[in-house]
Amino acid sequence: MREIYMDHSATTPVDREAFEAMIPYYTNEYGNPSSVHAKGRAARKALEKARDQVAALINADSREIFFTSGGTEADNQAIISYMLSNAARGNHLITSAIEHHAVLETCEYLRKNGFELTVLPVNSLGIVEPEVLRKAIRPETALVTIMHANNEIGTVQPIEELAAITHEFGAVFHTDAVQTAGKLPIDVKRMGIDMLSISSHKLHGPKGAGCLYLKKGTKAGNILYGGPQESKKRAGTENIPGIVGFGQAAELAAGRMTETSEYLNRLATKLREGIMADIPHTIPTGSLDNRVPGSVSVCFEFVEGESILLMLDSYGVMASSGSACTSGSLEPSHVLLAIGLPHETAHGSLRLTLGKDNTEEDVDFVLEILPKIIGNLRKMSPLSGKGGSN
Amino acid sequence: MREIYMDHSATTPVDREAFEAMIPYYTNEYGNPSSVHAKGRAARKALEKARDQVAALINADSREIFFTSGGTEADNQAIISYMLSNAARGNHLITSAIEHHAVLETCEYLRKNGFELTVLPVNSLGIVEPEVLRKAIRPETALVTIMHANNEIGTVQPIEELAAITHEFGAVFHTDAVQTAGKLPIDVKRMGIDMLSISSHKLHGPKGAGCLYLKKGTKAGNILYGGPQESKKRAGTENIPGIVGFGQAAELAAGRMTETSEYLNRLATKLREGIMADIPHTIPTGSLDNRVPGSVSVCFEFVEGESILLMLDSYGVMASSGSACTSGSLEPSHVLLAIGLPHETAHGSLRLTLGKDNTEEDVDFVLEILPKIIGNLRKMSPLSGKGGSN
Amino acid sequence: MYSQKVMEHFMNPRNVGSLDEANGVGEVGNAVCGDIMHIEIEVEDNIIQDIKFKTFGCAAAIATSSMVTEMVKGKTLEEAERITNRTVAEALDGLPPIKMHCSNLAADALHEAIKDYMARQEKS
Amino acid sequence: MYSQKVMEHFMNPRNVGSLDEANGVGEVGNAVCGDIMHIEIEVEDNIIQDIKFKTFGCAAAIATSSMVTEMVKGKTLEEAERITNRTVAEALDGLPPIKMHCSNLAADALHEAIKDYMARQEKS
Ligand SMILES: Cc1ncc(COP(=O)(O)O)c(C=O)c1O
Ligand SMILES: Cc1ncc(COP(=O)(O)O)c(C=O)c1O
Repeated sequence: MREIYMDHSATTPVDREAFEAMIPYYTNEYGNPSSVHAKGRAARKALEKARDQVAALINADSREIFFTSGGTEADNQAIISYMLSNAARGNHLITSAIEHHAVLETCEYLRKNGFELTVLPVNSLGIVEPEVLRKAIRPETALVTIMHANNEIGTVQPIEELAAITHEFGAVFHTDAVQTAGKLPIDVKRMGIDMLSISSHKLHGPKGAGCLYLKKGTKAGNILYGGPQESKKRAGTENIPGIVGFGQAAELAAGRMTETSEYLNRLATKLREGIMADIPHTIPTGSLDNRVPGSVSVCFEFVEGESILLMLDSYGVMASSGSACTSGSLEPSHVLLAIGLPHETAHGSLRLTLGKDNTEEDVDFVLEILPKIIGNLRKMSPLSGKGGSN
Repeated sequence: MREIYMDHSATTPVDREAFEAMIPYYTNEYGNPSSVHAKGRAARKALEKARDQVAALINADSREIFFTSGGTEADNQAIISYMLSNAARGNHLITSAIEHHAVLETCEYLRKNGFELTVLPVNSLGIVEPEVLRKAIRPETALVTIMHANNEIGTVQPIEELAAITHEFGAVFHTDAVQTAGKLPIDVKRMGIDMLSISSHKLHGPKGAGCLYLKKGTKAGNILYGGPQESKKRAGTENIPGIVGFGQAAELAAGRMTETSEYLNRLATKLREGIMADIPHTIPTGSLDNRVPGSVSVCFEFVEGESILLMLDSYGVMASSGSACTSGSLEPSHVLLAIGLPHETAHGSLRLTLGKDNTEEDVDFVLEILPKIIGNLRKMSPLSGKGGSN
Repeated sequence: MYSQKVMEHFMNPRNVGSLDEANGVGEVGNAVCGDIMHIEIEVEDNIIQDIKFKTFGCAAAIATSSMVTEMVKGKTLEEAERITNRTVAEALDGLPPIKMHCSNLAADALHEAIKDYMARQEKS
Repeated sequence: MYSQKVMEHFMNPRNVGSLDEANGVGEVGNAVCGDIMHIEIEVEDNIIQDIKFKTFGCAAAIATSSMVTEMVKGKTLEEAERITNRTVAEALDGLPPIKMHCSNLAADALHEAIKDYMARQEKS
C-alpha cells in the first residue's frame, strides 16, 4: 500500500544526508568528547561543527547553543532554570493558553511551587494579541514564554512585538520554536529573542537531540546536574550521532527553506481548499495568513477524530487529531478549546501537516478519500441527523 | 595505525547488531509513538520491545523501566524527584564520596536547596563499609544513593548489604549501575534495589538513551514536564532509534555476560600484573576482589596523567586518567582523593578499561609500550630524581 | 493498540442505521465527552428481531456498538440483558485500558433501549 | 585541542635533562597542582650557553618548557628576561584557555633560574 505521511508536526523522517552524517559516529567514531584521545577529539570536533550548523540556522553565536535531548528538555531548562536563577528579579511568569505541554506543564509545575503564573488567552485564530500581553505584564514579571508557532493549528505569533513588549518591562523572552525552526526564517538578534527551543526530529533530524539558545548574558542554569558538558549547562555524555544529525539537518533545512516553504504553502492551500469545497460542516482552525508552511487543520462536525485517523490510516494516509481519544485524556486539545471551539466540534479535529516529500498526488489522493470517509462516519453518527446534513 | 581502544568506562562502540536494529527507525519507521497511525504504532511496538529487553537485563518488570536520555538524567530524576516527592518522609539523603558527578552534583544541588546531605567516606579500596552507612542513617533519611561500581577505580560495592540497612531504616535505595549494567549480573529484586540508573552507551548501545528503574510503588516523579510519555514520568518525544539500540545492546550484553566477564577478567589481570611487574612505583587503585570486569586502574608516581594519555594516543592506544589536567579542573579526581591518595600520586592516574573487542595482542602491545612511555616521562620529571628511581 | 476484531468491526460495522419499526430506543454518552451511542431495537415475541445503531466516537465506540448489535440480534430480552460492557469488550478480544470507560458503553445503550421497550409495553 | 606545534614539542621535547655546569636553577609549580617545571642554565658572557629542563605535568607544561629552552639558548640574559609565558604560548601557536594558567609557567621557571644565576654572581 502507498504510504502518505502527513503528520510532520508530530515528527519527520530523517534526511538521508543527515543520517549518513551520523553513521560514522555509530561505527568507528564512537568516542566520548570528554576524552583526551583521538576518538574523543574526533567526537568533540563533530560536536562543535554541529553547534555551528545549528547556530547558523537562527543567526546565533555557536557559544549560545546548548544541546539537549530534545524540545521538551529545552523548554523545561529555559523556564525552570531561568525562574530559579532569577528569583530576585521577580517570581511572575507569563505564557499563553495554546503552548505545547512542554511549556504549559512546566509553568504549571512552577506555579505549584510558589511562582505566579499568568496564562494569556488567544483570539479565535490562536493569536496572542500584543495588547493582551501588555496588560498582563508587571514589574515583577521575570519571564514571558510564547511559542513561535502552534503545533496543532499552525498559527504563527507576532514574536517580535511580544518580545519588544517583554523587554520594555525588563523581562526576558523565551520562545518555543520547535514547529518553526527550519521552516520559517528565525533571526534571534533581529527578533529580540533571549531564549529559544529547537527539536531536531521536527526538522528532519533524528529524535533524541535538540537545543536551547541562550543569548549571551542570559542568566539561565541547569536542570541536569553532573559533568561539565555544554559549558557546564547540561550534564551528561553528549548524544554525538544525534547531535551530528541535528546539525546536518539544520544546515539542510536552512539551505532549502525558501523553496520548501513555497512548495508546502502551495500544497497546503490546495489541500485545505479542496477539503473546504468538498466537505460541508468543516471548520478551518488557526490563522490562514500567519501560518506554518504545510499545516492544514480543520474540524469536521458530527464525527470524531480518532475514527477519521484510523480510516485514513486504512488507506495509508497518516495524520493526527486533537481529539481526546487520540491523546488518552478525556478532554479534547486545550488549543482547540482555547480558540473557542465547543467540545463537540473539537472532537472532530484533523491535522494534516505536509512535508517536503509529499507530492501533489498525495494531496489529490487525500482529497479523493477524505470526503468519503467523513461521509461514511457521518452516516454512522447520531449527530448528523440532528445537527445538519451529509 | 592500529587503534586500541581501552576506554570502555568512558563510552563503548555500538554493537553492530544494535546499530542494525536502529537503522529502520532512522529510515522508514520514523513514527512518533504517540501517533495513532501505522508508523506511530510501529514506533510504539519498538519502544515496548526495548523496554522488555532492558527489564530482562535486571530482572525488572517492563512497567518499572522509564527511558531517559542517559545515565545522568536517570540519576538526576531518581534523586531530585524522589526527594521532592517525599519531603514528608524526611529531608535527609546519603551518598558516598566516590559517586559520579551525576549523583554528587545532584545531591549537592539539593543540599544547597535546603536538604540535608551526608557524604559517606570510603575505605582505601573505595568501598562504602556497611557499618559506616548504619551509623549515618537516621529516621529522617529518605534516600540512600550508592553506586554499584565506580567508573574510575572499578570497585564494586556491597549493594545488597547497603540496601538492606537502608530498608531497615525505612528509606529507599538508589544505585547508579551505569558501570555494571551488562557487565555484572543485576537482579533488582534479589538485591533489594528501589531505583537504579543505566546508560546505554556504556554497554555497547548508542549515546542518548538510558533508563531509570523504579520499583513498583516507589513514589518518584518527573524532572521533565510536558507530554504524557513514559507513563507520564518523562516528557518528550522518545528517542526511538536510540532506545531500540539500547534494548538490543542490553539483550546482547545479557546473553554474553558470563563469557565476556571471564574473558575481560583474564585480560585485565594479565594487563595489571604486567604493569605492576614492569613499572616500579606503580600503585594499583580500587579493589582487586570486587571489581568491574576489564577495569585496570593504577597511579604512576612522578608523572602526570594527560602526558601518559597523549603518549599512549600517539601509539593508537586510547585510555583515560583521573588527573586534573584531563578534566579541566584544578583538582585531580575526587575518587582518587577519597581513597586517600596524595594529590601528586593522583595526578599520575591511568585507567585502562577493556572491552569485548580487545584482544590479547592489544594487551601485549600496551605492555610493550607503557613501560617505555612511563620511563621517558620519568626521565623528564623533576620528581623522579627526588622521590625514587627509574 | 486495537485488536484485529475491534478493527474489523470498526472498518465494517454491522447494523448501522435506524429502524422504521423500532419499538425501543436507547442513547448514552454525550458529545462533550466525544462518545454517543444510539441503539434502536425491534422486539417481537420477546426476541430482538432487528437492531441498528448510530455512534459518534472513536474506533472502540463504533466497534463495541457493532459488536453488541451482532451479539443480541435474534436473542431474547433476558439474554440481551445479561450482556455487559465487559462481555462486549471480551467478545472483541479486549480493549485498551484507556478505552474501557467512555468508549465502552454500547451495552448500556442496549439496556436503555430494552428499558424503553418495556416502558412502552407497559404504557400500551 | 593542542596545536601541532605543542604536540611536536611534547612528543620530541628539546633540552630535557640537567647540566653538570649549571650556574642558575629555577623551579616553579608544585606537585599538588600537578605541574612542576625545573630549569637549569649555564650562563657565560651574559649569554645562555646551555639550558635543560625537567617537567612534571601535562603536555602543555612539557611543550612550554621545551619551547622556552629553545627560545633562549644562545640569547643574552636581557633577551631571555623579555620572554613571558604569553610569548611562549604564542610561539606554540596558542594553548587551550584552560591551560593558560598552571601549565604555562615555563618562562617563570626560566626567570627564576636567571634570578638564581644573578644571586650566585653577586655572592661570588
Ligand atoms: C558511574 C556513572 N554514572 C553516571 C554516568 C553518566 O552517564 P551518561 O554519560 O549516560 O549521562 C557515568 C558516565 O558518564 C558513569 O560512569
Ligand atoms: C511546539 C512544540 N514544543 C515542544 C515539543 C516537544 O519537543 P520534543 O518532542 O523534542 O520533546 C513539541 C513536539 O512534541 C512541539 O510541537
